[in-house]
Amino acid sequence: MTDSIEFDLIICGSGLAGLRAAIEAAKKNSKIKIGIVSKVQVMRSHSVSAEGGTAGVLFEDEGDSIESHIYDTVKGSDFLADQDVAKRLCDKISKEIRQLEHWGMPWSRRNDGRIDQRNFGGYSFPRASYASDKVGFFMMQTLYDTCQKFDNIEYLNEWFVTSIIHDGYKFMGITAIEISSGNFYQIKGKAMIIATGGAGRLYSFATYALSSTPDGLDMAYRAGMALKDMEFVQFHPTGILPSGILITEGARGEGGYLLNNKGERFMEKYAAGMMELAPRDIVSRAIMTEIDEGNGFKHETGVDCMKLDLRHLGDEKIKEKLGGIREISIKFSGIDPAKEVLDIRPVCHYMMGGIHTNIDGATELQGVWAAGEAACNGVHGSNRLGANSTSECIVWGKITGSLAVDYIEKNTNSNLWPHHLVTLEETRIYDGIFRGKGDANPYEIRQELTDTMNDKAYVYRDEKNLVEGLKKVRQLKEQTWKHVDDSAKEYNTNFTNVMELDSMIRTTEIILIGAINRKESRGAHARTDYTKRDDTNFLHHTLAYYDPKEPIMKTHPVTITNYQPVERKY
Amino acid sequence: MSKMRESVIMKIHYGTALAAVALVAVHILMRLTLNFAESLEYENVIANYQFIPYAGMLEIILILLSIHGFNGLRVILLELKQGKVYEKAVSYGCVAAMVGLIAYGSRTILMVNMGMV
Amino acid sequence: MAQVSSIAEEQASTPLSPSKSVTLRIARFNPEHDSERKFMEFTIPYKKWTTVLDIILEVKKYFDHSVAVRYSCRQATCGSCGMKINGKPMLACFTKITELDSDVITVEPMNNFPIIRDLAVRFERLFESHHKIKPYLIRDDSEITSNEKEFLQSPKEVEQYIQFANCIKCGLCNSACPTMATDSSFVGPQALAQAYRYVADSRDKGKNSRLKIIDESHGIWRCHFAGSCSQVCPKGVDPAMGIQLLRGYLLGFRS
Amino acid sequence: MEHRDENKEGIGGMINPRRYGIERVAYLLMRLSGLGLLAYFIGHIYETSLILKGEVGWSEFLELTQTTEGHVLLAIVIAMCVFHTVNGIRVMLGEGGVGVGKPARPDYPYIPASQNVKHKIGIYSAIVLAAIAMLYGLGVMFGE
Ligand SMILES: Cc1cc2nc3c(=O)[nH]c(=O)nc-3n(C[C@H](O)[C@H](O)[C@H](O)COP(=O)(O)OP(=O)(O)OC[C@H]3O[C@@H](n4cnc5c(N)ncnc54)[C@H](O)[C@@H]3O)c2cc1C
Ligand code: HEM
Ligand code: SF4
Ligand code: F3S
Ligand code: FES
Repeated sequence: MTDSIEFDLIICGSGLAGLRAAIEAAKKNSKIKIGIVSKVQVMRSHSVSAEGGTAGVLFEDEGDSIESHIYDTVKGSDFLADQDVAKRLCDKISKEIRQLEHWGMPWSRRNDGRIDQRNFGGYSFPRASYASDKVGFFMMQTLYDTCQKFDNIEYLNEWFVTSIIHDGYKFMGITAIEISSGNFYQIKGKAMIIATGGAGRLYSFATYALSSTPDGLDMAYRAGMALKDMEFVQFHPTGILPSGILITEGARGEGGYLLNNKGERFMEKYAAGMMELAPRDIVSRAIMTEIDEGNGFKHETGVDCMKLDLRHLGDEKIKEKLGGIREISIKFSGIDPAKEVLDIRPVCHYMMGGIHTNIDGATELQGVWAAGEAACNGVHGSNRLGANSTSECIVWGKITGSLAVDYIEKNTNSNLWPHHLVTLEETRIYDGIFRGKGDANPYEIRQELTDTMNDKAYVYRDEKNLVEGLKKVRQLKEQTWKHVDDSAKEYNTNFTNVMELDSMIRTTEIILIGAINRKESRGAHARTDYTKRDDTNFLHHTLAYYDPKEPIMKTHPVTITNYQPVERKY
Repeated sequence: MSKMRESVIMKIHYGTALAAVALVAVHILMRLTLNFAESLEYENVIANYQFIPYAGMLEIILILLSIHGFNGLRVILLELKQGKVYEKAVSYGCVAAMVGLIAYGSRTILMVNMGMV
Repeated sequence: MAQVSSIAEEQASTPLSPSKSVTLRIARFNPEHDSERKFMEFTIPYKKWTTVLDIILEVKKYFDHSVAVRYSCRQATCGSCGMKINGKPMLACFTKITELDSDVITVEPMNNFPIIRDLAVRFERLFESHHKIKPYLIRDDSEITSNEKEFLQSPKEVEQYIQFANCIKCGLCNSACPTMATDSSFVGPQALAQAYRYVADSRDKGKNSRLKIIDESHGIWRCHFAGSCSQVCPKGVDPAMGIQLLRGYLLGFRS
Repeated sequence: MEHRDENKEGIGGMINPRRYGIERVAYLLMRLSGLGLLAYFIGHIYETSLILKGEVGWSEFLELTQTTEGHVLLAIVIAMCVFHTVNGIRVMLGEGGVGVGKPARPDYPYIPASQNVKHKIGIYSAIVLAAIAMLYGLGVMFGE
């Protein structure tokens, strides 16, 4: 018999979204048992890497307005955002930023003691609250520490969730492996919040933590939920070479320049109004266009790049507001940004797509919510504005935490536990993967897969490359990589790595098919063979449903309330 | 002692150390006022002991350093190994040794002082 | 298109420029099966930016999939990859081969943490100690009401605690501390520094309750200002400073 | 709870003075000198009690201490005493939060303010003073 554990609320993922949800649920009802299940230890989640800021209107008395935040978000999304959802984000986040402050968040302050805000790309007002350039780290710390106030939260650190168990229409539980012991468990629960974050490690050049793989997306997908808008992958303009670690947009928010090999601030050609602070899709495209036109540089690794100049900000300002990236660039690239320019290049940074949810974060399966980067409630459309993601995690973490408690209070789990599904899952992972056989090295397959994504589905895309990419992915899929050479049970990350690869292959297929189908250029999805946005044929979300052979693709309407799509100029 | 707050114990530890600095200085200087060997001659030593303020000082040094030294030992032992029984034993053991040493030293001071040699 | 040159952040198999090699010795030990620790040796090429984590993962990918090691962010913010590198606790992702100045790199699990397997260790005790010192603002009005503004705090006041808030819970300090080497009950520099982080926050009102928690026989007094914690801390937290300032309250030097 | 091997570094790790700079040497010397002084102190209380045996007993004991070994031992005690006292005052100040630096935004490369020159000077002067006192003591004892 499989070992069994029971919670009322299961939160999968311990990033910003998961922790915020846990706090809300624990606060709302101290009687329910909450389990945070995460494949990394709580404070190791990818969210700690977020650097630049959290967007929210704090200075209405000084001219900012929520209306403006909503419009910037919608315009930034290239009008694919659901506008009611964007409104919800902008309405709720200001209070949340102050709530974090009340819990101990060390926001950077103005001299008058109020929370300071900085410029960020695509906003018409300096609207990103920040804490030096470690905003995600400090937010995570604040949430983790606040979680310590509650006795009804339990942490299953380093538990790898493998599947969602349901009876066809209602959530019942999950299956998971405790990595330290290697034991397989069924965890029963009344409700679940999926907060498994983004999957940027589908690309070999990415700002993401090495643990950011699409396991969460894939488990929802396999359980019958749709993945939405997966073709929209954000490339951040400034990933530092050679590591791909992020140089925050805050660096440009504080006044940094982008330079080409003629020494020009080339953004003038592409977005004269906002220059370096145009939204990320536009800046990344501009960089790649410049490189294609021969205006780029070659990094010593042989890779094309562009330069980011922060020297004029001065040593003191860099230390005060950009201490983290100063550390990163000195350590990993040997460059002090106060003295030299940095080599940067667009880098995989965010997935606009995710598990299809409604405005409340509810998925199509009763009892399951999704929040944070794993979810796609439509708030970011085809291009997320910087600093809007941590905001999203907080807002929907709170909303889903609260709704899940309401649901738990009203519902009792009376249905019979579907043992056969657990057995099926056990067979899938132990017979299909753990005890599998083959010659292909799964790590080499992963490398090839992520290199393929880098090559074929980067900033600029076209039919030929995307189709080739898909072909390659399917070739890789057929190879015999489904085996685990490490036979021990304890801390077997070889096992989890192969399971990650399994979900990566399925997810890349969805991204590529979505990208092939979307014959237009919108936001982060820029096609050289269809360079214009096409609102007549493509003003809709993409949905992908699971089928063992190939994803079933559907579309979903965009909610438009106040703002009709217009041409996007910055 | 095991029921005392750790901060109280450690304040005593520091306090005894500070007080001892001054008194030990006097004690050693006394050895050096005469020449060193002379100061240790039997008559001189006896005379010292029978000089009440000096004997009093010796007694105080004895108490201070016993407290300080055995508490120091207790600290080291507590850090070396843990466990309820062991820690109790260390605490009471150190108090006992401390009391023992003070008693033994006081006996010398008292008897010499009262001329019982 | 010029953009196709892929970048081998997850390490390409063909190096672009001729590079030097280093011998990596990895401690292997699975307490459930093995009776003693063994070392495995690998020779790995490296470049000037290659980190110790890079070469360990290189081994995991191409030579021996079963190496057990914890990692995530690879940029020194998640605190996963603490281990003993050439005898001292360090973050593998924050230590470049070139900095070590040695042809042989020996990696072992951090001391003072129970070993799960190979380089991966258990953190339960560190998390529990952190929990114990009440690491959150203590005051009655910390839940916000509808239109309330933030608690004001000047940049100077932020400076009083921000350095301690940089702790990534990597545990290197606990691994270096001499008291931790023998005392399984000591709260440890990580938690003590966090106690100070909250005490020093102008918004906090929980000083007395926190001081009470750490004032016990395996509390703050078991720190002897050896300073090793601060020397190994990768984030400039300087726990030794925080601990002594905190003790200043208990000794009456500060109020 | 089941017993788990904590992989503690143990006494060897605690006393190893080679890895973490002079501060760790001071830590070790402080412990050793404390224990040494305690041992001497106990011995000292015992030896002085011999005076109760009258002049003969006292002189026998005095003769014992007048040997070379006795002198060297005493010299070491002097050194321990001076080091322990001077370093003890430094440690007491440090542990009360004096001279350990001010909290400030850390800038990479991080240099811990608590490991500062003031304390290093304190440690070195404790060692130097201990050495001087020891030499002086040896001079006095062997000089006769
Ligand atoms: C370098 C970088 C900088 C960024 N900077 C900013 C910024 O300045 N402002 C901003 O707004 N946004 C920023 N973002 C985006 C933002 O950080 C992320 O979108 C956000 O942190 C995602 O949080 P999350 O809670 O959704 O998920 P994550 O923090 O990614 O957490 C995912 C969690 O899911 C768990 N998990 C995953 N799979 C499994 C499984 N199979 N079983 C169990 N658990 C699992 C993981 O362990 C982890 O705990 C940045 C992103 C990057 C990459
Ligand atoms: C007279 C001057 C003295 C001063 C200023 C002094 C000061 C100190 C201080 C501050 C400590 C604490 C160290 C720490 O926290 O790490 C200490 C520890 C100790 N002292 Fe003393 N002391 C003195 C004399 C003595 C004497 C004479 C003895 C022996 C009887 C002694 C025995 C010890 C012991 C055993 C320790 C514990 C060692 C440790 O924990 O490191 N001390 N002393
Ligand atoms: S104080 Fe420094 S060494 Fe200790 S856990 Fe925190 S970051 Fe790591
Ligand atoms: S190393 Fe340990 S002894 Fe104190 S100063 Fe740091 S906690
Ligand atoms: S991998 Fe995150 S700190 Fe090293």
